[in-house]
Formats: sequence, C-alpha cells, structure tokens
Amino acid sequence: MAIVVDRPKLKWWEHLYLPALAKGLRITLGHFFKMLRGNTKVTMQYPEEKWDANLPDHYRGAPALVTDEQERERCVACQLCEFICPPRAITIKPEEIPSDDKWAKVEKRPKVFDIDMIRCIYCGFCEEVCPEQAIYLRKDYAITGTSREEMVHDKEKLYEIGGVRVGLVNKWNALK
Amino acid sequence: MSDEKPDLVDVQIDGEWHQFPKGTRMIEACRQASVEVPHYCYHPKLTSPGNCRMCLVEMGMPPRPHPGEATPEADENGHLPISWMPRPVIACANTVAPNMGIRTNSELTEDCREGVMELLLANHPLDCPICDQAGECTLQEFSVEHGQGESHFREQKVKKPKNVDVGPRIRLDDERCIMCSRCVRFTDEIADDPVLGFTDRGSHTVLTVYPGKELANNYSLNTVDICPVGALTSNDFRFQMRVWFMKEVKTIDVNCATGSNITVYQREGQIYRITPRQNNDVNSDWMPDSHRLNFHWINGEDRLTDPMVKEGNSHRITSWQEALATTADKLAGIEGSEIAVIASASMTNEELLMVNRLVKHLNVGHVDTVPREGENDNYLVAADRNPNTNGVKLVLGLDNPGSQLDAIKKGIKEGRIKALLCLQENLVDDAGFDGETLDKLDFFLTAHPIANPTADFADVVLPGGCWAEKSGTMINVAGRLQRLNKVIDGPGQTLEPWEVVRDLIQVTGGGNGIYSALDIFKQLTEEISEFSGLTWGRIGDLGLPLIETGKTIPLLEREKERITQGLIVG
Amino acid sequence: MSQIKYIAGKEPHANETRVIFKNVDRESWDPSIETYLQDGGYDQQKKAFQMEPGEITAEVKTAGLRGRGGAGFPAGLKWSFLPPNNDKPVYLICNADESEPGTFKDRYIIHQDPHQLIEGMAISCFAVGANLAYIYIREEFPEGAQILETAIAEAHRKGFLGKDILGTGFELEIYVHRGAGAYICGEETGLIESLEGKRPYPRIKPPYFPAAMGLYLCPTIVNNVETLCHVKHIIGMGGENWSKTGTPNNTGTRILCVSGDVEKPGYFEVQVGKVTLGELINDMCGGLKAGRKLKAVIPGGSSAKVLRADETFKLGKDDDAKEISIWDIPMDFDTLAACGSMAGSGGVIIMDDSRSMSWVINNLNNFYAHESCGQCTPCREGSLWMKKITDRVVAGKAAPSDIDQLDAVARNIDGRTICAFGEAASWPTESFVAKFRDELIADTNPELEDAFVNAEALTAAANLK
Amino acid sequence: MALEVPSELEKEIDDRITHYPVSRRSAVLPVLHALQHHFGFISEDSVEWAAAKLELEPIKVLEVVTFYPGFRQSAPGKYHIRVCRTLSCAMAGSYELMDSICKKAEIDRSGVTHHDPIAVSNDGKFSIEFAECLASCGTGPVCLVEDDFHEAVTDVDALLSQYK
Repeated sequence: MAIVVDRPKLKWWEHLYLPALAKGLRITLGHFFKMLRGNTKVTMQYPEEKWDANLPDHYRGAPALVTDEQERERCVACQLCEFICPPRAITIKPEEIPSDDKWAKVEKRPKVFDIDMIRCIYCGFCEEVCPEQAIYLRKDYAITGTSREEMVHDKEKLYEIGGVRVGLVNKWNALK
Repeated sequence: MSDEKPDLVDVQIDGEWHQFPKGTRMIEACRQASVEVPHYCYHPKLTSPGNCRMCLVEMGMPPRPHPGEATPEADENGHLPISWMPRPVIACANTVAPNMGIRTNSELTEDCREGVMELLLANHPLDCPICDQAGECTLQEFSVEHGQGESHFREQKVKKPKNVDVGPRIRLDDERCIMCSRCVRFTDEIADDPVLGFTDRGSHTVLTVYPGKELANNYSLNTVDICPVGALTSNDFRFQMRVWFMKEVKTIDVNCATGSNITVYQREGQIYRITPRQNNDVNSDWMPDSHRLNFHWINGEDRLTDPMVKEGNSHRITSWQEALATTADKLAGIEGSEIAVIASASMTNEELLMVNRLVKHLNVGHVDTVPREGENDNYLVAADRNPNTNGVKLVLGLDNPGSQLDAIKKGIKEGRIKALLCLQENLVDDAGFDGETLDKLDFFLTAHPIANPTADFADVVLPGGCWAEKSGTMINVAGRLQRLNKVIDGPGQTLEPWEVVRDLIQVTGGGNGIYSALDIFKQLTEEISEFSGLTWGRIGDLGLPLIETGKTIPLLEREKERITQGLIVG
Repeated sequence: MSQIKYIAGKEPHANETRVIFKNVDRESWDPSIETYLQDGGYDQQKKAFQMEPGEITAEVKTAGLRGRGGAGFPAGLKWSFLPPNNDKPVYLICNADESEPGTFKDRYIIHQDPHQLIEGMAISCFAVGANLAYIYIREEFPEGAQILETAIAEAHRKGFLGKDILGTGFELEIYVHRGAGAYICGEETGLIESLEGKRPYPRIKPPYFPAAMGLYLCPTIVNNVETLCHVKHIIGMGGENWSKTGTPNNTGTRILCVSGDVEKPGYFEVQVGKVTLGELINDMCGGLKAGRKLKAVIPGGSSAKVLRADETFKLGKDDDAKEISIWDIPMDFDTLAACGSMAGSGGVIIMDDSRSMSWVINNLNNFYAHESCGQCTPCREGSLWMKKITDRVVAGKAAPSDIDQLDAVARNIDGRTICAFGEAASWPTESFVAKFRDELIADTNPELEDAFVNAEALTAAANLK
Repeated sequence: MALEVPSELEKEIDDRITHYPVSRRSAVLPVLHALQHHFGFISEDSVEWAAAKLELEPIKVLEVVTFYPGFRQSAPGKYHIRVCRTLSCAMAGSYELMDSICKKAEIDRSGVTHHDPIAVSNDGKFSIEFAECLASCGTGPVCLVEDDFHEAVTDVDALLSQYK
C-alpha cells in the first residue's frame, strides 16, 4: 500500500528562500573559517589518493604473486590454488625450468599464471593453501579495466602487484 | 569348520574370523577381508623383498603348551585362543596359518607404521608442490593416515643426485627414492633388461642406471607406474597436469590385438596420460611404452574437425548435410558391384556391424579391411597391430582380412570399381594405394580422424572420431571381448564412426532406428550367436572370453609360471 | 696339557682351559699340516668318519654346543633343521667374517691353527652331508686367507679333503671366499647373498631359513669358526664328556676377547660361566689402568647392551633370587642375558672413568651407520640419524630433547628390521641412553632447545643457504 | 678402452671361478679382488671386464663394487693404509694415529667424504682411509698397510719407513 506523504505548507517568508540561503551560507562560512584554522576534514582525492594506509592488516584485496629476496619466483606451479579457488578464477600452466637457469634446481615454475579478476571473490583460499608462501592477497581493492581481457591478471601483472616477500620457505630450509 | 574344507584355514583379522586358502599371503588375506595394510615394496606381480617394513602387523598363533601344561581349548566355533607375538611381522611375505591372528589396528601395529613413516620421511625431500607424484603418492597418503604430522628430524638430509636422465622417457630423483626396489625388480624379472641397480650402501644407497646404459626398453614407463613415490617420473607427463584435476576413464588400448586394459586421464577434453589397468587375463599390470605414448596426435594439428567436399584441387569445409547429399548423388549412378568398401580392423564390433549393414544395403561388390602385421615382441605387443581383427572375422564375416585389397586395386585400375568408401583407414600409407589408382575412381569417400594423404584424393572427407571418442566392443588376440569407452568428445563436427556409417545408410535410402552404439550391440546379440545373452554391463571393465583363438599372450604365460613356482602372488 | 710350552710372555692364565686355543702361541708351533699331524691332528676326523652322520649330530646335541658367533643358538639343533627328505645338495659355510667390534678370536685360530678349523669343518660336513663347503673370511684377513688356502691344499694332499676321503667314499671340497669389508656379511643370510655374488642384503625369514633355503636355495648350514672347531673336540672327547666343561646349558669353553681400558687386554679361553667379569678384569687382564675406576663394560661385542659399573643385577626367580654386582657376573650366555645384555661373540670392551659415554656411543653409531646395508627402512634411515644426533651431542650442538629423540629412533629400529642388525644397531644406543642418560644430557646445550623449535633461527645459526 | 688383463691373471681368475661350480656369479668377489690386486683399484673397465667374464649385466657387478668399502673406485697411493677407527682402537688412539700418519706422510684428509673416503699423499706414495673394526681389538691401534697387519702402532716413523 502506498504511503502518502503530505507536502509541507510553506509560510510566506519561507517562500522567499532567503533565510534558507543565509542559513546555508552560515554553515559554509563556518566550514570555511574552520578550514582556515585547520579544524576540518577534507574529502580524499580518490582515485589519486587511496585508502591503503588505513586498511587493516587482514584486508583481503587482489591476490598477487611474490618473489623472494633473491628474486626467485616462489611459485612452483603446484596448482593447489587453482584447485582450491571456489570461482575457478586461476589458470596455471606449469613448465620445467631450463637446466641453465639459476634456479634450475627448483625444477618447476608457472609458464602461465592467470587470475581472472572478474571471477575472483577475494576469499583468500589461494593464500591459505599455498605451500610455498608465493601468493598473497594485497591491499589493492579497485581492480578496474575496460575489457574482459584487461581484467585477467597475467603473471607479469601479478608479480608487479606482489613485489618481494622475505622470509623462509620450508622447502629451501636444508633441515626440512 | 576347517574339517570340511581342508584347503582353507581360519584366520582372525582384527577380531573377526575369516577363511583363506592355504598359502595366501597375510597382506592378500587382509585385502580380501577389506582391511588395508599399507605397503611400498610389495607388489603382487613381483617378488617380495620385505624391505620397506611398512606392512608390519601384530601376529599371533595358538599357544604352544610346554610339556605338562594343558593344551589350549577351542571355543564353540572351533577357534583356538591366540597368543600374540611381541615382535611385529611383515604381512607381505608371510603366509596365513591355521588359527593365526592378525591385528592391523593394534597399538604395536600403529606404532610400527608411525615409526617407519617417520624414518621414510627423514631423508625424503618434502617437495610435494613440485613433485608430479603428489596426489597419487602413497608416501603422502600413508603419512596422512599413519604419520606423526610433525618432523623431529633436525639433521641435514642426505644429498643425492636429482633430475637424472635414466632413459629417453624417464627422469629419476634419487632424493625421493625410498629404495623399495620395485623398479629394479621389474626390470630384472619382467622386462628382462637389468640396467637398474643400487649402488653405495646404507642411507647413501642410490638407485642408478649403469653408466653409459639407458632404461630404454619398451616397458620402461611401467617403472614410473609402480614407483610408490615421485622418484621415477615420465618425461612425457612431467609437469603437464596435476593428477587431481584429471578424470579417469577405463578403456582399452587399440595399438595392437592384445587390447591392454588402460586408464585414460583427461581434463577438459585433453588427454594427458595413459596408464595400464590391471587385467590378469590380458596385460597383467603392464603396457608397452610405444602404445602408452601414442595419443598426442588426438589433440594434434592435423585432426579433421569438419566434413569436406572436393572442389577442383582443394577441399572445402561444409556441413554434414551437404557432404552426405553429395555422397548420395554420386553413389546414385553407380551399381553396387562397382562399389568397394574398405573398413578398418580398428573399428568396434558395433561399427563393423553397421559396415555390414551398409555393404548389404548397397549390395557392395568388394569388402575388405587393411591388415597390419608387425613383430610379436614376446611380451605384450601382438604381431597383429589391429585391435579388432577377430571382430572383423566374426562380425564383418571376412575370413581372411586383407586378401581382397589387391583385387580392389586391380578393379579400380581396370575401371570395374567406380566408387570406394574408405572407413577409418589410410589407404595410401598403410595399404599401398597410390594417387594414380585413386584418381581413377568416379567417387571416393574417406572417413578418418586425421587429414592423412589418402584424404587428398577423396571427393568427400568425413571426420570420424578416434578410439578415445567412441564406445563399443572389440575382440582381442586371445578371443576376449572387451569394452572400449569414450574418454572425450571429438573436436568440431566429428561424429563417432558408427554414426557416419548409419548416416551413409540413411542418405542412400536405407532406414534404421539406431540411436546409440548400445542399440547396435543389442542387434549383435540377436544376430551373432557368440554375442547372445551379453550386455555391455555384463562384459564389464575386464571383458569376457568370447571365442577360442588358440593364441596366448607371452608375458602372461610367464607370469602364470612364476605364480605356480610361488615366486609371486599374481 | 702340562707338557705344552707357550711362547714366553704369552702363557695362558691359570684360569684358562685351552681347548680351541691349545696351539695358539705354542712354542715351536707352526700352521703346517706336519706340525698338526704330529700333535694328533686329524685323528678326530678319522674317528668321526667311522661314525654314522646322525651319531655326530647326536654327539653335538649331547654336548649342548651353543654357537659362538653371537646368538648362542645350539649348533646341533641348527643342524637338525635340515629337511629330512632332502634331494638337493647341502652346503656348509664357515663364517669367518669376524667383524663384531671387540671380537678377535677367529684370527688367531685361522693364523695359527688352520687345520683345526679344517678338521672341524670336515667332520661337520660329514655330519650334515655337505660335499662343498666355503670359508667366508673377511677381506681384512689377507694373510689368514692365504694360510687357509695353503692348509686346504695340504689337507688335500694328505687325503683329508677331496674325493673318497679316508676310504669312506665321502667327497668334500672346501674353498676360501674372501669378503670385502662389510659387517653385514656376518649375518648368515647376508653372507649367503654375498657368496652368491649379490649385494649382501639379508634375506627375509621366513621363508629363507638357511637350513631349508640357503646358498643357491639349497639347505645350508652356517657356523662360526669357533663353533666348527669345537665339533672336532666334541668328537675327540665325546659329547657327554665335553659337556662337563663349562656350566649346564652353557657348556664347553669359549674365548673371551678383552679390549679397552685394562692393563693387559687379550684373549682368554675359559670354561663358560666359570669365570666372572671381575676375575676376567682384575686377575686375567691385570686390572684397570693405574688410578682408574671401572665405568662401563660391553660384555659381548659392540652390539651387546652396555653394563654400568655400579649396577646391580637380580638373577634367578622368587626364592632363589639374588642380587649381584657387575664384578660377580659369570660370563655365560644365560646370566648375561638375564643381566639385560648378551654373551654375543665374546668381545668384552672395558671402559674406565676417563671415557666420555657420548663419545663412545657416537663411535659405535658411526660404525653402525657405516655398516648398515640399507636394504630395509628402519635401519637404513635410523642408523644414520642416530649417528647424526650423537655427532651433535659430541660437538656440543645438541639440545637435551635430542637424547629422547635418539632413544626414540633406536626403538623405531629395534625389532622391525629384516635381520638382527637392527637390534645390533639400536641396542647400544638404547642401553647407553638408559644407563648414562644424565651424562649424555650433560653434554647437550639447553639453550639450543629454542633454536630447534624455531627452524628459521636454526637455519640462520647453522649458516645454511 | 678394453681392459688389458695379463694372461696369468686371467688364468688365476679362471681358476678362482672353478671354485663355484654352481654359479659363476658367486665368483664376483674373487674376480674383483684379483683385479683390484693387480690394478690397484676397480675401474669402470674392470667392472665391465668382470661382468663379461661372469656373464652378468654390468650393473650387477657395479652394485657389488660400490657396496663394499674393500673395493676402491679411484687409484690409491703406492701403499694403501687402512686405520681402524672403531671403539677399541679409537680408545687406544687410532684417531691420533691417523693424524700422525697424515702429518708424517703429508696427506690432506680435508676433502674426504662418504663417497670418497681415500686421501692420497702429495707424492702419491701413501693413501689412507679409516676402516671399521679390523678385528684385533686387543692390540689397538691397528692398521693395515696393503696386506700387512700392524698392531699397537705407536711409532709412525718406524711404520712408514718399512715402505719405500
């Protein structure tokens, strides 16, 4: 059932709108002087400015790949993230690391590592399941693009977002 | 109880009494009682060295009274009490004895398993994320079931050679090896190619291929199958796909008349791997590498995906309707006696029955298939490289497949044969036909999975599905009826060959109500006495003996011999 | 025996009863057959060859001869395990792979009295019906192998070996087979595999009991050098008479080899059980070194469990129970087993209070890690693991919890392997941890405990890349 | 490539093989001993020669060679010394003996590993390795120089001076 809202009946001075104008100007001037005194908050200049600094540590933004301090790709293409990913956003094609590569002893790396950000639901399962500590959810939250292709993050893009992550991975601990 | 069946012995497994034939190994008895005993080195087709110690179980026998002591009394079911032995025994090499007790869930057994697991993992590199075996690794599985969940190993692991090429198809990672010796025993006992061995000793023992030699025999990839860990991996499958993504389909190999039972692993329409599937009447647990690796062409570049008709010197992609209509047009003016059909012995019985229908419907004058003979390798590769020659004889009714080919060639050259329908065969490469002969034909149709040289001369080219894209039955060299199961869908507009033949019959005026290969099998059971009473379900995964051929599979014969000698369980 | 003169300074101790070692260190004695024959050599063979084979086995059984190789299994019983209706050839192998640390008796028999062994073997072969016998001698006895080959050739010439021996129609060939430095070849099935030209991986029992499926899968008897020598004397003295030496169920004489921290280490042939450990150390070996106190004794080769000097042992049951100190232990099979150790191969290793027990167990673990054949999992992985732990204990890089882990590893091996090497490797560790736990823990560093919990810190500490 | 085996050595080997009438394979150890005695160590060629002689696959011979520490796979010095390191000898000072022999004979053992246990002196005259129990525990420390047994070795100078 529709609810009928009655229009308020305006007084004559209210029809002039001048008092309202003055009231508005008073607020604006008040803010103006507050601003001059530095007592007011200013709107964030999004997207030039971002919220990153204010995000909590556990914030789940875009998943990304990381390298270790020796610039080794941490990912060994075990495909567990591809397996666990609920919306099947991840596609991995593994390849053998050539024997003349510095990291040949690792044997395996991703040849193709795509995350379809249209599908990604930011659940963080990939980070949780990764046995090599190679994939992390970073704080990027505004993933945009003008085509579907652009929304698929390839390996290069993922490393660009991810950066370097230091710390020991069990596999390369000689005692493990 | 045991008086009635003297060859059976009463054995108690985890508190329940069972009966087993005398001489049954404890591990097999447990398996028959649906109790899994974890193991690594034991393999029923190989001798038992008892070296992994994973199958240790608690065992007990009726107490042996000292002189003067009372003999133990049997309970109401005739079972004697069991006095448990303080030391565990291995289940893989010991046989059951009357009134024996086995405990696979006791504290001692669990303690042994936990201990052996810890020691197996002590020097094992925990590189499961890289290792191809992950997901089907018994070390992983038993470690979850029987392991401790955390490592107490604080030492440096023993370093051993990694990523070693032991043969053209196999890579070895010695750090992962748990020295179960299955591969060594396989190469010694089954493949008769002893190139593998252990060098050095103790914890430094290393699986090695003799320097300068290679593990290159045609059965080498079986070592990868039986390796319980990721020490031996297949170059072909290495890093291609994790096993948990793939779907498994049970089917049979079509590279020779043996018809080895196989499991095909596919993901999203692509086949990644083929492994042998146990069938003690066909291929035991093994298969030749040459057959196993012959699948990459299925996803290859030269697959035919659409029907084509010839225009001038080139072929044009078209629809099935147009291709079939063209065929009908061309065949309309040709007498049945002027038509020849060359079918294939790689077709299923169902497809061959359809070919038979086509032949009768068109009143075809000449029918044959293309024989492929090679050498019997004295293991599993039969001399006949066609998978269903026996089907050709039984269903298509050709007593001597291949004997008509020369007559057909001659007929074409002399103009007596004006149309040739080539079904799933490659006449140029495999049957000695040349372009000159084929060009003489008024009409030439070929249906085949790939764009082979024969197709160049065809007026109509039809994409027929390959073995992985169709279902049916075949009869192997020993006369065993086995099922071929569809693994993946054919690419593009590909149809299963039986559908192609059915459409040919329909378009040339014949009618029938067949909608599936199963329908054809029903007709087979009605028309051919050997098939009567059978269903696909009854044939099952392992097939049924159908006809007597008098032929045997050499590897199986040797295995039977070893079973009678008591060397293996089989 | 009084007329036998020994080389000055090497005379037997008064407590000794020299049977096997009668000719060891004897004045003007050499290993030639002439010398041996002048002393009544091969008389027992002649006597035995007049007997029925079954009679010989019966005599050996009557004598109660227990194997001198380590396990102390009755030799006569072992022989009677041969399948009764056997149509395969029977082999006899003399185990001269003396490799148990602390044992050095066989080398003297082989070097100084080879014909005694050959005679004992000939009699034993006759008893079990073996026409082909091998002496598996360790590679580290190159001279011994030559002496034996010379002796065999001599015996051949004199007709004690070869075809139609002593006119009985019995045929016997003995060959010397040299090992190549593997402790595991002392294990009888490992020895058989080695003799077959394979890696000496011990076989699983069942089904490969040597008496039924031994060398070339034929019935095979494997006996120690000392055991086979005793057979000659059993025939000479008669089983009944022989069994009067020693103590009941521990009959005969046996050679004790003493090494370590005593004034005069050496070999002593004594009646089994008639000499106590105290007499052995103090009287026969001249006591401990000046100013030193006894700390520990390994009484039967390195695999035997260690005995602590201040331990007391409860022997006997119920009313007969008595408590004895380490000094009063009679050196026989049953008592040492009751004391929680074993008589083993007769190698007694004495350690005084100057010895670090961590160092001792580390030395033994080094030995077992080196000698593990690597066939079955527990011993292959466990023996090296134990060595690595004690390596760290000795280096001061272990935490107290490592001692528990050491014990846990040993218990993971014990009783779970194909052959007895598993026990041999784990018993020393088990006993050292049980009896010298405080000392081992004192050699560890509690501060490292945290480091081990935090693997990252440990890796950094060890400077691992 | 092929190993040149003198005829008298081959004759000796053939004679040894007759000791094993049931199985030629049993003669692996004696054949290898004979080859090592002659050539100083077991080379790859020796393995193959022995395998051919015994009608075996070479891997079966290699398995045996690598199992036993008694077989060397690299050339030792002119005189090969084995020092016992097991308990009784170690208590009697075998580690010290090893050190003094190395010092005296100028042998650097720093590169010794499990896989390569032998160290050779700078002049190639002596090579040395630790051996497990040599079964003369009562007279430690003991060592074997070639086939000569030396007991209670205290005077290293006297020991080495016997070998020119």
